[in-house]
Amino acid sequence: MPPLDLKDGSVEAGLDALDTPVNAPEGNLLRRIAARALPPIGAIVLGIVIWQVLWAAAFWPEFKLPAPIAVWNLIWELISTGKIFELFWTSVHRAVIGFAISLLIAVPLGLAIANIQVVRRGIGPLVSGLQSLPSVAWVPAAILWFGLNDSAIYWVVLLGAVPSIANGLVSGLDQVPPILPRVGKALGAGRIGGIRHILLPAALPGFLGGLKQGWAFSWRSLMAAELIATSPDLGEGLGQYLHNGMSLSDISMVFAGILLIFVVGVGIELLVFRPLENSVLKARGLTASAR
Amino acid sequence: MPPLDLKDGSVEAGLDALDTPVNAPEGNLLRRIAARALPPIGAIVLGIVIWQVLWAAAFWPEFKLPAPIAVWNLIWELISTGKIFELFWTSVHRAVIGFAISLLIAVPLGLAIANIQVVRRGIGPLVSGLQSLPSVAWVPAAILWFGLNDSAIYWVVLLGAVPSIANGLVSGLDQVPPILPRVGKALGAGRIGGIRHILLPAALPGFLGGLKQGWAFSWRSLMAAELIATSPDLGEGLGQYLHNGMSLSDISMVFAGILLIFVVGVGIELLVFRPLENSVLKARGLTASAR
Amino acid sequence: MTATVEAARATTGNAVRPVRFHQVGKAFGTGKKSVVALEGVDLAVETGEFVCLLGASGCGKTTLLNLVAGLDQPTTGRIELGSSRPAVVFQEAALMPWLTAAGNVELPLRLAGVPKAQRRAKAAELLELVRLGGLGDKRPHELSGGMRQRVALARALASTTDNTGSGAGKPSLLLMDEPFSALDAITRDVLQGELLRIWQATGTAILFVTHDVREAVRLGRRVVLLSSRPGRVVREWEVAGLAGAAEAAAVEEINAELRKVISSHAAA
Amino acid sequence: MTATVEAARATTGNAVRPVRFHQVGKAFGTGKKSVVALEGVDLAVETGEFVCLLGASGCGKTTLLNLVAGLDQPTTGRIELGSSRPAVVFQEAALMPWLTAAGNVELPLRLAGVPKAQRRAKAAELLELVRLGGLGDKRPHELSGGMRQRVALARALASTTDNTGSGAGKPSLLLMDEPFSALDAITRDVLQGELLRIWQATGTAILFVTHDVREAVRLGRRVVLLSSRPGRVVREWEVAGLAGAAEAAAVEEINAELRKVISSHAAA
Amino acid sequence: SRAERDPEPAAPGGQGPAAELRLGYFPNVTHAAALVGLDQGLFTKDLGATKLVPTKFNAGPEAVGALLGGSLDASFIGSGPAINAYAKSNGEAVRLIAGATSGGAQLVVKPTITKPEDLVGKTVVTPQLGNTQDVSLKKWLEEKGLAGKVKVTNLENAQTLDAFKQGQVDAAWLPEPWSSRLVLDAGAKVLLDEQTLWPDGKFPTTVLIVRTQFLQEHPESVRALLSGLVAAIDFANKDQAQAKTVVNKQLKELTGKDLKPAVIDRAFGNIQITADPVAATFEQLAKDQVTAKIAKEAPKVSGFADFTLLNEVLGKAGRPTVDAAGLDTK
Ligand SMILES: Nc1ncnc2c1ncn2[C@@H]1O[C@H](COP(=O)(O)OP(=O)(O)OP(=O)(O)O)[C@@H](O)[C@H]1O
Ligand SMILES: Nc1ncnc2c1ncn2[C@@H]1O[C@H](COP(=O)(O)OP(=O)(O)OP(=O)(O)O)[C@@H](O)[C@H]1O
Ligand SMILES: [Mg+2]
Ligand SMILES: [Mg+2]
Repeated sequence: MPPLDLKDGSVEAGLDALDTPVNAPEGNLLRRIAARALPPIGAIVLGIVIWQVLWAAAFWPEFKLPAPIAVWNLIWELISTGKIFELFWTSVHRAVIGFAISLLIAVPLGLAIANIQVVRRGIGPLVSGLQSLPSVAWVPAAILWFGLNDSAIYWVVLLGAVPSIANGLVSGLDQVPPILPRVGKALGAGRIGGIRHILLPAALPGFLGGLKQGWAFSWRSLMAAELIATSPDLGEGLGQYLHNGMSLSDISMVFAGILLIFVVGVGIELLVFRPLENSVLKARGLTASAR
Repeated sequence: MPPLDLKDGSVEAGLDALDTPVNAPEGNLLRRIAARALPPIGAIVLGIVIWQVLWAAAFWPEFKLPAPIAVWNLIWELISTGKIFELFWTSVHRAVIGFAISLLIAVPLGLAIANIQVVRRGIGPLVSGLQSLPSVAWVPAAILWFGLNDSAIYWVVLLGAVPSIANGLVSGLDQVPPILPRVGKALGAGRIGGIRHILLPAALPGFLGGLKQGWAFSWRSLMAAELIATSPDLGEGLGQYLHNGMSLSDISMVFAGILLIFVVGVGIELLVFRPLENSVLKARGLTASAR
Repeated sequence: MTATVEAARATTGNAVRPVRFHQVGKAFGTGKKSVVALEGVDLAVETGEFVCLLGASGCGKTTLLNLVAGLDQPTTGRIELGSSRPAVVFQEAALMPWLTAAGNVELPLRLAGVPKAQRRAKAAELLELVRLGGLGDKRPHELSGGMRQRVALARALASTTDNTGSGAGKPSLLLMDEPFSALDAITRDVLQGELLRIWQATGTAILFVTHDVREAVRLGRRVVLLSSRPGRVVREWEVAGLAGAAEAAAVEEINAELRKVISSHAAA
Repeated sequence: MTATVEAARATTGNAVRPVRFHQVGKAFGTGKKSVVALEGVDLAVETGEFVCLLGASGCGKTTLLNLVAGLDQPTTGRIELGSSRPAVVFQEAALMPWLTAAGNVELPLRLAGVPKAQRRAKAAELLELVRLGGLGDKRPHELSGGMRQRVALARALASTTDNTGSGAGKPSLLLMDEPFSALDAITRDVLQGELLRIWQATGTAILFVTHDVREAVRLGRRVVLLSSRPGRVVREWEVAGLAGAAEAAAVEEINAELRKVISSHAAA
Repeated sequence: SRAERDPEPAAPGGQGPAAELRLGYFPNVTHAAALVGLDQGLFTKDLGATKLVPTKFNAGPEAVGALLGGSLDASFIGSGPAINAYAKSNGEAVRLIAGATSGGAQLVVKPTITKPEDLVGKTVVTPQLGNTQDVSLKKWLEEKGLAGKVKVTNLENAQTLDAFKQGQVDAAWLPEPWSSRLVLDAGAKVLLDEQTLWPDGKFPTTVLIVRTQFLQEHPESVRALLSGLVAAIDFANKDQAQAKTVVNKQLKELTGKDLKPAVIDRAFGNIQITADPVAATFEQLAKDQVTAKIAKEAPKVSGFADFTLLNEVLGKAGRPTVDAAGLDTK
């Protein structure tokens, strides 16, 4: 951590002054937001500049590397026609619902695997095996079993996200210092109380990492599931948009699709996981700044 | 943990007897292996039985749920023609190489993100954004940029695995109790020594979870990348086999492909990650049995 | 298997003893590398008794407490537990890092289903008792070592108050593993006084591990000395009500015995 | 900003002091919720001096040691560090859970690039010194609380031996935060003796935090008393070479002063 | 602004035979000429020292990517992706040098649907956005005034079959052998054969395109490839039964599964294996993309074709040459 941002003040100024250290005003929200937002924006701008330079140098033909402006035009068209909202909404709401259902299934599953030896040995490896199955593998079966509708999509998302979240939880639970559940037991925690009040909160920092990976899995599975079919009934999501670009061999459209998916990924990270992580780590004195 | 498996022995039998407790012979390797292997095998057998029953009940038409025996015939054909070795070898060696390269890139990246505030803020969200991009999104670009060869495949695998491994490492590092790096500093660890001797080993249990997820990502990305094309240069992998089943609308073949991929997933888990995890957790007294 | 724990009422004669060890042994690990921590331990704590456990570092005191608390199973012998669930002060503070100091103290009450307002009040009161009034909203990592130990003490005291439900009617038991080791002399004095007051007021039995012979003699009614490797009960002293010169003499005697036990082990 | 640490040789007069505090203050947090742990602390440790630090629980002793070790930065004032990197015994054992006891003791030697055979020998020797000979291959979770503390002690002693490289020629400094708190009286006696022997043999300066006034008087040449909230130096005593009645009187006097400091804080 | 960089100047007159020729194809009945040529070793016969590297693809866009990325020299491909490849590279990267298959696409429907108007409110499937069938269907709907009243869904052929069996799909505009499979395996009826929409019933289904640079550098190798193609087409047309067996054998080898005899019979009956890419239709195909609302303006296809070598080969074999219909000039 950089040394506290103190104003110069002579120590002789009086001891009272020290009781509440003369710090940079905390309320300077603008500055703090800037400190958060600037680095990623800087990185993105840098990326775009490199892209533009590479393109301008005509290092590759245009059909290999599209012009940034061409991609921007596509995105702008989506924005100005309002279509971008449909794309975002379709994909994000599906991903959120799929993730939420996955969570409901994965948490009990992870708890069972981590805490019950037979389940760990019997089901544990199978869950990892499931996790290694690509989402597209499930597409034919999903269509056969569920038909061409949202159920098929959720099925694919679930099979991607559940094993990942469950594994993340198991890994988080495995790292809980054994003294904590022992203390819990000594304090009178039963099976359920111990899980609810000791194991789950203790595993939270590790579990958060697993959740992030689980989200990535469910989002990526969704993108794969959205490739199943483009149909008016299903609505058009980002996955379809990307797929259309690929079908038309339109590299600008592919780039626009990638960028939009990327933006959602970064957005979810910045708006959901980053604050969650920060607050969890800070409450436990695990911030990197403590190092 | 179940109580230690002691033979009945009267305490009066002599104090010497207690110095080395009369335990179930440790050397009974067979039994221990059985204890490990039986539960997953049992689970699999159970799964197959359910499948057979569902199929026999003709609950669904055959094109929705193939007969176990039909799937087994396909697999047997692959085994008897020796083709299964080509499939396994092509996919597994690619995945291992891709994973190894990812590791080499992801570890420094993760260390930088976890330890350097600017990098964390600037690059961290972008890495998470990258992680949320589906592998198929990179396929068109990979072919254009690298051509139809292993480089394109590795590129797709890298983009899947690197962000995941890096994020796993960051999450592992974030959970390291701050006292440990402090102790390291006090013991004279420099920047590099501290990373090598304190931070990395301390983050290992959490990082292992990340590695597992990273492996899943790289394997799944590989399956997506293998759909691109088959040529004598590229060889045929499991992903291609699965795709053939899908494009023939042959559900038995799809199931056989899924099963083979699943077997690899379970195998890697049982042969690589499970022992690694067990030894790491055991050395630190973090085994579930300690609970 | 001879190692069993009977959680039922153990009525030897007609007294209900909070805990009684019958030739208890405990070994860690198996085969060549096994460590025998306890061997043939016979020990009983009477209802309302204050027993202090002394012994060299690593002799098995913590192991013994864990057995009583039911956190470990003996490898040989038998433990009769007549008390309701014992409250434990662990050697490490082992606070839950995601809870504030007050949250940690409230935890056992929460697990017992005590309503929120009552929990709050009780936690504040207990924090006051361990001289941490007003620090309830601090997180464990913001507390000093001694403060953490006191929070753990308050937490254990909170968990003793459960005398309803399954614990009803049974004698209660408090297990304390060097609870005052990280405290300065004055705070320690105060808390020793408080502990004695609580002990007298509630009639709970206490099994108290300490390294400080003086503390053991001052607090305990009985002092039990464990040997090392393996831990066995070597000798016991009744020290109830000793004062002045008698107390000093007892301290002297126990110290000498302790020295003997430890040096004999070092020689072996 | 007035808070700086000068790692260069601090030559006040012509003596090289291992460490010197100039009106050092340390606050945690900012704004309303900030806690002032130390305030206006002036303190110097002379080369080869043995200074004991006393104070109530939570008064800022650990914070002070952290400042000396360079693990925290003061918010006000200035610290002159004349010694090579100080060796530290932390209040918690804080052993690396993935290393064996011997591995933990070897760690500072490994970080300093000592060859393997030498490292091994040194670690074995130090483990013998803290009476843990033969337990080098145990993992931290297999050790008792006191054993862990002793491993941490051995580790710190291993890290003092680095008197080459950048530390050459500078006085050395050992910081110890209640290193003996979890030890039984006898082991403690032995280790106190060893510590004094090492101190005399190597001429290293020692800053030693303890709660045991008797221990402070026995070991220290100077005893420094800190007040609580905020921590300030209240008084110092020269206690070198005291024995018998004089020692007892000093203990008595310091105890009384400590009591006064703590109760005045409690009243405030 | 972008730096000007000339496309690599091609050595006039070429650089002799290439070291290798990487040829893309799909394991599909419409690629029968490719399958026969590979199986019978017809392509390698004239290639001499040039090594043939056959590369199997699963979908057109990937093959286009490989061509544009320079890791493929020639490929059998559907006409839609072929036009896209030409258009997206601003008319630079690829040339159309021959046809392979014509015809073989049908609109198959549930038996309850008997006339186009019955499709209102129903789901009709095409294989992929912007592919030949997709464009055809959308244009047809536009002409029938049904656009917007029918749900057009893009779905992979295999899944269309399953979905049709399940009754989730009411109709599909599919290439062979899928239209046959729907008819024979799932009880679909043919509502419309695309042949009826084109003059002479001819429209390109599969064509052969080559990288422009490869064509300029190694005309000998391309010529050899074309003579192999002509031989393969002869083979297939001379002995259909043999051709079916060969194709089915290749399918089995490439994908692990062969087609039912009835399916392959019906599929072969609907396609014509011919070297004529029906160049005259390309202008129309490009315009149809606009009608079908796939593109905003019709991709430029002038200059796409280069039949010099093909006609040379055909002439030598004593077959009628093909007409470029103006497609060979910019
Ligand atoms: N989990 C374990 N695995 C292996 N050995 C253990 C384990 N726990 C304790 N031991 C061993 O058992 C013995 C007794 O340990 P215990 O913690 O009970 O000692 P103690 O009397 O509490 O010591 P201290 O006063 O130092 O805390 C020690 O030799 C220790 O090494
Ligand atoms: N990281 C922190 N954040 C906030 N407050 C802290 C932090 N570390 C210490 N403090 C506060 O600083 C004060 C001094 O703590 P310190 O650990 O130095 O006490 P100590 O003298 O070592 O006490 P003990 O004898 O109990 O170990 C305490 O009031 C504590 O709450
Ligand atoms: Mg202990
Ligand atoms: Mg302290």
